Amino acid sequence: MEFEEKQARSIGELMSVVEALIFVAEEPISAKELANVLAEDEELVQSAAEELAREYETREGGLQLREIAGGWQISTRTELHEDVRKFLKTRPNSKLSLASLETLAVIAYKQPVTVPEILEIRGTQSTSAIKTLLDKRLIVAKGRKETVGKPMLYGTSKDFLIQFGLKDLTELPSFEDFED
Amino acid sequence: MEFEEKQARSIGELMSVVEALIFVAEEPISAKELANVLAEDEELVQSAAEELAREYETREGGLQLREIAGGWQISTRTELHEDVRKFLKTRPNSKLSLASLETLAVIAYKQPVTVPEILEIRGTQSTSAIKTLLDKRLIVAKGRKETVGKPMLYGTSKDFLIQFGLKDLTELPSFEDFED
Amino acid sequence: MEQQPEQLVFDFYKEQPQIVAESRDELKLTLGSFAGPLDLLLFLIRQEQANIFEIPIAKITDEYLKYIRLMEKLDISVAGDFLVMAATLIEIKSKMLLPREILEETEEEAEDPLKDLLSRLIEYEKFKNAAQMLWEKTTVEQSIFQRGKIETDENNSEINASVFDLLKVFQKILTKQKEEVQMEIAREEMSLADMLKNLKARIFKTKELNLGEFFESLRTKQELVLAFLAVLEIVRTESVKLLQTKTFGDIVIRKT
Repeated sequence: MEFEEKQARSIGELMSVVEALIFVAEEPISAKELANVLAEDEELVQSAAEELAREYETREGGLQLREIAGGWQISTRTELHEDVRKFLKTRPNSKLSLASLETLAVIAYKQPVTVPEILEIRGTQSTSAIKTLLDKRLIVAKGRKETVGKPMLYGTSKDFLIQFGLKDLTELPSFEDFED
Repeated sequence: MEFEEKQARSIGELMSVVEALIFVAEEPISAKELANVLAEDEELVQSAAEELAREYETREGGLQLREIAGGWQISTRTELHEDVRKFLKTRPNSKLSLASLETLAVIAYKQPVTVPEILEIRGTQSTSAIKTLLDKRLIVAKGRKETVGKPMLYGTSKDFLIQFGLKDLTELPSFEDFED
Repeated sequence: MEQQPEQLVFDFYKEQPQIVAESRDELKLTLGSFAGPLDLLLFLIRQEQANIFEIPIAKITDEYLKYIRLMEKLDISVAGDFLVMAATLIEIKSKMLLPREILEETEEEAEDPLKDLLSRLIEYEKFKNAAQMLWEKTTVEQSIFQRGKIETDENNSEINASVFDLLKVFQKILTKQKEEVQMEIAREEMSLADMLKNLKARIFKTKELNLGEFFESLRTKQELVLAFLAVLEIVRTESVKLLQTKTFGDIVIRKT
């Protein structure tokens, strides 16, 4: 680590910055790591974190600060888990994978389109992506194509329009919208 | 929503659970959403959040609670940005070019607005700036205008409010104030 | 000028365009990036410290043209918009040189291009100030950080895609497809014998083959025709059976 002029932080300032770093960290963060970043003494940082944890305890708010797996972490208080779980259930759980997004794009721009045609365009199987899109009601079957094997035709659904904020399909952006 | 027996929560209990849910939510969450999950009165929830925000203010810790893009969110305090940035190893980066900022300003104040209208105001092509703004999800399409060529209409997004720290569009300073 | 890549670090105040003469012998200037012709014009007016309503139009026009020529000389491609503005300025300037009486006679009811330009400039400057306000706001916001990921974040996000993601993804697929088609043309075409060998190998490996799936796995019309012929051939010559368990159900080819 590069040498750095130590600004003397008061214990209050140290507690604040320690709290901020624990908050933004993706994983429990140890006093050692914190001390490194802040160019402060490890023991001092550890006692700042401990003092902060006591403060959280006394406050009895919605959060707790705990030392876990050798690092400090902020999480919701155990007693509130029921409400937290209930809240999480209300959050839509529908992130699209790249495969699904690609398949959806092909269907949106080429509809009505069959599975072999999607395969032809994407160059890979799209079966599970199509299943996902059907499950999420973003696409619907639109009859069968009059060719060998009478494959199913797919197009986008009304839910698709709603989810992507479109009034109708003519509102889909086209390449021309971006040509200079 | 299903009927639910209301447990009478004290204001302190309400503040705790509101804090926990704001923490868990990935995006700013409105008093209305919180009230729905908790089966509490929306105004009561809003005032609990406001009281909580005051508490954060008084505490002067590492975090702040703000109302942004129509919802509540916990984040680090501005003053601590140097240490946080050092820890996250991020730079204040990917800011917008002058052209993109100008285009964004036109869209923010004239929305919904078309590319030709933006050209007229800026006196220059804005296509690449618009692409950048779409990539960064700062603007969204808002349908097409019923004129020749049916050009796409653009407006600012929720991400715009978040990235520019606005509660809603009315928080933008009045356009007439920009006269020198 | 519009096509310049986004700068990673950008300071609204420091990065304002500057036109500076650098050496005595050679006229060498550094040009910042003007956001457009109005931006350049505004810069020149401000440099003159002129009130927008009392622009020394002849002087400003000369300056403007000087910079355009300079940009060309430095091989900076001058966008069409800058040239359009140059034409407008020249038009205004030449009109100002005409005696007033002639002007009044010929253009009594016509639009006044100078007045037009001024109102556009005034409007544009407001947006430029608004852009600065946005820059300041986002600078403050960049000092604020959200919490790190927590366990419950997984599986809990809304559809994180816009219609433009769809367009972008689709554009990428089309580009990729074009490249693949070109490669495929280079490749040798499949013969009936190859297809027959391929089909036999698959049936004998798994004892049973769903024909629908087999056809779906084919990439071109040509292959589809070959596959169809191969199936007819194999039913005639080998000990296999075609089975269909229900009407319109999948057809399965099975080794007997």
